[in-house]
Parts: sequence; structure tokens; C-alpha cells
Amino acid sequence: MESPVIRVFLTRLTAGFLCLLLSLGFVVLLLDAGRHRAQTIPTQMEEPYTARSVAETGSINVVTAILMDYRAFDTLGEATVIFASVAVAAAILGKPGSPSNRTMGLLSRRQLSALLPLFFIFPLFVIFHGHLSPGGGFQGGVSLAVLVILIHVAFGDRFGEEVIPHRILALSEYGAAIGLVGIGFVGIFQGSAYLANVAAGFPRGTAGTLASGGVIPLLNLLVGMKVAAGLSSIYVHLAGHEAENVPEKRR
Amino acid sequence: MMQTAAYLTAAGVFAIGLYGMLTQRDMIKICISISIMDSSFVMALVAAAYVPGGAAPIAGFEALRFVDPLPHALALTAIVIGAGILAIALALTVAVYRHYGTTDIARLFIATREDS
Amino acid sequence: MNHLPVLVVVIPVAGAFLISLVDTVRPAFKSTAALLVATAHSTTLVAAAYRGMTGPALLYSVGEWIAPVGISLMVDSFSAFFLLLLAIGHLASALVRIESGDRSEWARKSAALIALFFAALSGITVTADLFNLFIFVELATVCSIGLIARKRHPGSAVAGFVALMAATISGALLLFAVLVLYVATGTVAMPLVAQAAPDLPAHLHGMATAAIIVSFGIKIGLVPMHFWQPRTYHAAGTTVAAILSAFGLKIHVYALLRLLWFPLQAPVVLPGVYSILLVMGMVNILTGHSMAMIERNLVRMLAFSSIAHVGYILLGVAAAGRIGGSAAVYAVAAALFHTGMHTLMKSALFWSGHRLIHLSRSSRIMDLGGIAWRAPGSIIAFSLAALAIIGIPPTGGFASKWFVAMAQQALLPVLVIGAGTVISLVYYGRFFLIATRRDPPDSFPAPHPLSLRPRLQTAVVLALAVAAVMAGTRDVQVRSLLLRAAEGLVDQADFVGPALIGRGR
Amino acid sequence: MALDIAFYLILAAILVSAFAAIHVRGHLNAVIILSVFSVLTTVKFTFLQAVDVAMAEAVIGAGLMTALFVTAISKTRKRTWRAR
Repeated sequence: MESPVIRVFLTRLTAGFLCLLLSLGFVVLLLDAGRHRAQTIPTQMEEPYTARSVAETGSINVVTAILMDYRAFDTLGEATVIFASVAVAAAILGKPGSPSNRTMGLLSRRQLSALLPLFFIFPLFVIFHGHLSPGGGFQGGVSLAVLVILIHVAFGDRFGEEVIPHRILALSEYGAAIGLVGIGFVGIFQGSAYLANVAAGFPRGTAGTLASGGVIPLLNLLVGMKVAAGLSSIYVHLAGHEAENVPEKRR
Repeated sequence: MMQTAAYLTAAGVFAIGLYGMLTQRDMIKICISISIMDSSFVMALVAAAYVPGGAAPIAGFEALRFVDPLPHALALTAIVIGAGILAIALALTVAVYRHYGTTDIARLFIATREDS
Repeated sequence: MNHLPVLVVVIPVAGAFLISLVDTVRPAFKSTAALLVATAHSTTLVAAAYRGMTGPALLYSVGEWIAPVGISLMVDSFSAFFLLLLAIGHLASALVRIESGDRSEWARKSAALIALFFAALSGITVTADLFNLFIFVELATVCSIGLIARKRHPGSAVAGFVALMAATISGALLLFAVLVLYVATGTVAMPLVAQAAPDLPAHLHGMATAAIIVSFGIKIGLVPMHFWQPRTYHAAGTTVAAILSAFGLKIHVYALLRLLWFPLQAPVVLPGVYSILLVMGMVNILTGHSMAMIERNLVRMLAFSSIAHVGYILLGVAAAGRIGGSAAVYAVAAALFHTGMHTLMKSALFWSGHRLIHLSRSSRIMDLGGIAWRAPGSIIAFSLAALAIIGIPPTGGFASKWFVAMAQQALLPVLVIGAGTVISLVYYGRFFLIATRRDPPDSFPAPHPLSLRPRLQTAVVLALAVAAVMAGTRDVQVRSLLLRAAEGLVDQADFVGPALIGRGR
Repeated sequence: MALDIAFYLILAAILVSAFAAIHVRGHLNAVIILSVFSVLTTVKFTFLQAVDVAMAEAVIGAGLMTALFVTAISKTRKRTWRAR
């Protein structure tokens, strides 16, 4: 009576139904929570950040102000997560092996080599204007990593290894990470708290100009460097992994 | 209304991701499901931040209300952490394929049972 | 301002970066660097724990931003107890892991990963911010997966993937609970959530609590969610399994207790949850012990035993939540005593088991026949720790089980504890008999060429085991420490007070 | 009003693409659909005024993750193209 096909189908149906039920429950809870908050907290108190961030940190982009100043400790933790996942990927995959030399076609390589310098403008802009416009260290760093991957894909891993050696990637990642942790100590030495910004004597500057926001641009730069180096070295590990000893029979 | 719809989408995406993670047997597909599930939480955070008629949280804009910037910061953090974990999942997939020649998790369970 | 709470996290993080840098530039000094970092971190941890135990709770605002906008860190007497455990853990695991000559990529990264793992655990212990807690939990997950999935052992990548899937679900639930609490209260700072928690609608509060219990239940191996743990520990090998089980698991227990008592105010708002924890604790004890009894593999046996001992801790905790008042302090102290004892005993068992498994190159119990005569130091440590973990009277393990049993109000949990003791006597006794068999096989296989330092390791393991035994006889000194720590959890005035003072800014 | 309709259409497209990414046959197809899903999510985030998150999602979801996925897939296929 019960064929395996029907059984699998029924199992999947039940699983799908349960997942849907669970997620609908989540929606109900979140909506109720929002209603509860609207009843208990007056609307003026809802935004502790927007009103004060320019005066206190000098950063126009409030999200950057939160990420790099108010909750900079989160950012440190997050950069550490990236660092750890690079280390884990390296531990799992081993040293990058012999790089392959597959490249894209000649025409696309020509075009890319003309355009590539232009491509670097965007991430650098995003990083340096993190406190002025949308974006910041993370977004810029990831797009830098994507550019490094693009170089690897377009011109072959061997060329990529020559232009940006893996050792340099690793060293710049460690350097940026140590710089990130070290900047926090400036706050302690100035008699303030760890990762303090204006309270530690960094100049706030005129809001809206490039040199404003105290330590925020520097943190953006370090985070960008760290994220770019880390993520692209994950790619290098993944792409350089040798798959040669796959057993032929055991599938 | 927009917020409710956004919550509902996040929930639907979460259900799809969880369902995929529970029923798929292929490790790459599981990675895809994990990625979808991660982005559902980002969607929920962004939806929670939304205020009807609010402007983006950039103080240069002249607006009466802004959307709540804190969930945006949390969402950014969650995205990056999710990317890190996903990279590890992919690395594990590749390493497993290297040793066993398959990415089917049910077969891998049988293959690794002999080791213990 | 006293900077200890943040240094406890920052020093090992910086240390991990430095270890990686040293490893790239001058690989020869890597072990020295790792040992230095571990020593520095342990010293900081002990200092922070001392301040937390003796004085009022230490409050630290990172970047001088106070609770609603910034992240607060806090060390009170309850977290101080766990910081002490971490201090033991980091130093001991750094000593045990000093290697000779292994040049594989995993061995190179593992020193940095261990430092980061302990950094994440310290972060979980000191943070007073829900989202920051989530980040450190994820960091701990990433590091533990890295430690599990090493390259030499092909099955471990599969186990790492399973652990990753379990961790993804656990992380999703934790993030969901944080999201609900944020949307409902408008803050992620624990003290402010704690203030708002009693006013939350019952279903919101209940579902957030449930999500948190399931999330950490996956991490600590509550019974329906324990499926990934034995496989993972087996694949990880004994050295790493000791770190995961003896220290990582305990800190996740800490996080669960802290969240239940402090931001969620469960003893006041939702006392019913403790009855569920009581039942889960009993199920854990019975399942863990009976699975350990039928297990034929030493590492998996110890892993199931860990699952059982989480049950004992939960029994003490559940009793505390159900009684309330000053009696709750004694119940929490009993649970903490068992936590500390299990940390010592299980790390001693795993690390002494490492030497035995290393010599016979197999972790099947049957292959370990007669191994005792080749590693007398390890088997002495193993037996001492086993005596303690079974609960033979003068040892610390007996005392902690006794206190947990005394804290119970019903007869059934006491009976379950007794049954667990009998079952564990059976399986540890069986292993002891096999290991000390008089007729060892003629030829053991040649030991694995990559060897840790056996003498140093045996010394560390013996110290841990002797500490576990002696804690039972040093009852009076231990008790005042434990009661002080338990007060930190039960009387939250210590924890809430300083956080709310700074709120006006 | 037209903007609202566009928003709901995008929400529907997000759901459809998420479902398709899991159920479509072939890894590469699934990854391409996943990157389409990311792009749609980006558009949704800009509708909800989350510009920073939108940028991060675009760069990570559509850029980096796709690259990593494609690399991983090329490493987990039988060696047809690797015979260089």
C-alpha cells in the first residue's frame, strides 16, 4: 500500500507544514511585540541614536556611528569571527596547492585590465566615506575582496598569486586585526574606556567633512582591510584546494 | 501594512530555508538553505526597524522621522557572521568531497559509521 | 574605571592575532607565544574573578557609552566562578597541547583557535548585552567547528558539518529570541530588558524563554537535541573533546542560567519552566548513563557521560527555581559545585584517555585491554577522576552529587541520581577491569609518531584529578566560595543596581 | 501607490526565488537563483530605507557568496573540466 515515494512525499509535506506553522508563529509574536512596545514606550523615545549621533561622534551616517563607535565592541567581535573563519577554512582545506592557470578569454581580459583600476574606486570611496554616506568598512572590504577574486578568476590563480601573494594577504589581515585591537587601547591609555572615541581625545572634526568622526574613519579603514584580506584568503584557500585524491569508485 | 508584509516575507523565507535544511540531502543544497535562513533574519531585523514614512538613518537628510538604526547595525553584523559561517560550511563540503567523493549527507553518515 | 572586564576578552583576542603573526613570521616561537597568551589570559581571568568575588559587581561600559546606546560588560560573583573555571581551562589546555613537530595546517591554526575559543567563552561570561552575547556564541561555534574538523581525520569533516547545522539552528533561535525581546522592549541591554521583562505579555515571554532554552539546549546537549554531540566529540578526538565538554559546555550552561534568571526574570515571571527543566534533567541523566553503558568506544562513552552530568546540573538549577528565596542559594551552589567538579573530572578523564588511546591507536574499549601497564600515570589519573565522577564518598564528585540530591524536594530525582551513580559505577568499573587486564596482547601497534609531551600532560592530568578528589575533603573552604557565587545569581540586586545608576546619562 | 505595488511584487518574487533556489535541479542553477534572490532582497531593503544593509547584502550575497559557491561547486564535481 505505502510506496516509498508516497512516504517521502508525506514526510516532506509534514516537515513543510511544521516549518510554515513555526514561521507564522514567529510573525504573530513579532507583531505582538511591536504592539506591546507601541503601548509601553512613547514614540519620542524610540530613537536614542539619530538625534545625538552627529553631536557625539561627528558621523553623519548613524549606522556607521553605531557600528564603529557606540557598539564598536560588536564590530571587534565580528571581525574576530571573520578571522576565526579564515583560520578554520585554512585548517580544514590545508595549504593552497598548485594554482591553476585557467583564465578567461583574451577579449574579456583586455577589457578587464583597462577597467580594473576604475573598479577600485568604488570600494575605496565606500570605505573612506563610511561616516558620510551609506557604506563603511564592511561593505567596502567585501567589495575589495570580490575584486581580488575577480583578478583570480579573470587572469588565473597563478597570476593572482604573483600580484597578491597569499603571505601578504595573511600578513595584512593579521596586521589590520592587531591594529583594530590596538586602537582600542588608546582609550585606556587616555584614561577613558576601551574603544572610546571622542571621550579618548580623538578630534571630532566638522561633521560632513572627510576628516571628521574622530577614530571612525581609521576604524573603517582597518575593518575594510581586515575583511578584504580575510575573505579573499578564504577564496584562495577554497580555490587552491587540490581535489586530486578523490577515490574513483566510492561515490 | 508594509511592515506586516515584510515580516510575512521574512517568515516565508525562513520556512523555506528551514524546510530545505531539514529535507535536503545534498551538502551544497544545505549550504544554500543555510544562506536563505540567514537572510530571513536580516529581513526580519530590517522589517523591525521600519517606521512608516521614516527616512534612511543618515542625519544629513531633512526628515521628520527616521527608521530605527540599531537593527540595521545588528543586521549588518548578522550578515557578516552568516557569511563567515557559510564559508566554513563550503570549506567542509569541499573537504568531505575530497575524502569520500560524494556530498550526499545520508551516504556520508553510513560511510563514517564504520570509522567509529 | 577598572578595565579588567574588557581585558578578559581583549587579551586573548589580541593574543590569537599575535600567535598567527608569529606563526607566519617565526614558526618556531609559536608554542611559546601560545603559552604566554594563555598565562596572560589566565592571570587576567583570576584577577577579574577575585574582584568579582570580593567586591561589588564590576560594571564596564565599552567606549564610555552606557547601557541603552552602548555595550556594558559585567563581572559579578556568579560570573567570577565561571571565569575561574576558564582560567584553569585555558592554562591547562595550552600546557596539554604543546606539540612537538606537527606541521599540518590544523596544528598550526589550532593554537590561535584555542585562544579565540577561550576569548569567546570569556566574552559570553562577561557581557551584559544580548546581541553581544549572540556574537560571542557564534564566535565560540566557529572556533569549535575549526577544532573539531581537522584534516588528518576524514570523518571529522562530516561531524563538523553536522555540528555546524546544529549550531545554525541554535543560533537562529537565539537571534530570534533577541529580536523578539528587542522589538518588545526597545533595547538589547540585559539590565533594561530585565526591568521590562515582568510587564511583557505572557506568550511573548514564554516563547522567548522557550527559544532560549532550545537554543542553549542544543549547545549543552539536552536529550532530544543531543544527537550531534557524541559523534562530534568522537571525531574531534580527546584533546579537543575535553576543551569542548569541560569548558565550552559549562559556559553555555552559564549563559542559559544567566539569561533565565537575569533578563528574563524566570523565577518571578515564569516559575513553571523549572518543572520542565527538572524533567529534562532526569531524562538526561537516565539517557546519558544508559547510552554510555552500551557504548563500546571510550570517547563516545565519555561524551554520553557528559550529557548525563548536564542533567545533574539542571536538577540543582531546577530545584533552585522551584524553591526560591534563601534556600535557592543552596540549590544553585550545589549545581555550581557539580559544574566545577565536572569540569575538573571530565577534563582529567579526556586528557588521560588521550594518552591511553594514543598508545594503543584505537579508541575502542576492547582494544585498550592491558593498556594500564604501559601508562601508569595516566591510568592513575583516570581512575581517580573516575572515582570522583562515579561519586565514591570522600571525593569532590560525591560531595557535589550529595548536595544536588539534598536540594531536591521530591523523591524521584533523588532516586534518579542514585540510579545514575550505579550505572556509571558499572561502566567505569568495566573499563578499569579491561584496562588493567593482566595478559596484555603481545604487541601493541607502534605509537603515533606525532606525540604530545607525555610527562607534562600526565602531570596536568594528575593535578586536575587530585583537585577533583580533594575538593570533597576541603568542604568548608569550597562552600563559602560557592555560596557567594550562587548569591550573585539569585540576588540580582548586585547585578542590576550598578547598571541602572548610569542610566540617567 | 505604484511604488507599493512594486514592493509587494518584489516580496512575492523573493518568496518564489527562495523556493526555486532550493528545489531547482543542478547546483549552478540554484546558486544563480540564489544570487537573484540576493539582488531582490537588496531592492527590498532599499524600499525599507535600510541603505547600509542593502549595500552589504548586494556585495556579500550577490557578489562574494556567489563566487564562493561557484568555486565550491567546481571542486565538488567529478573531474570533467579539471583534465587540463
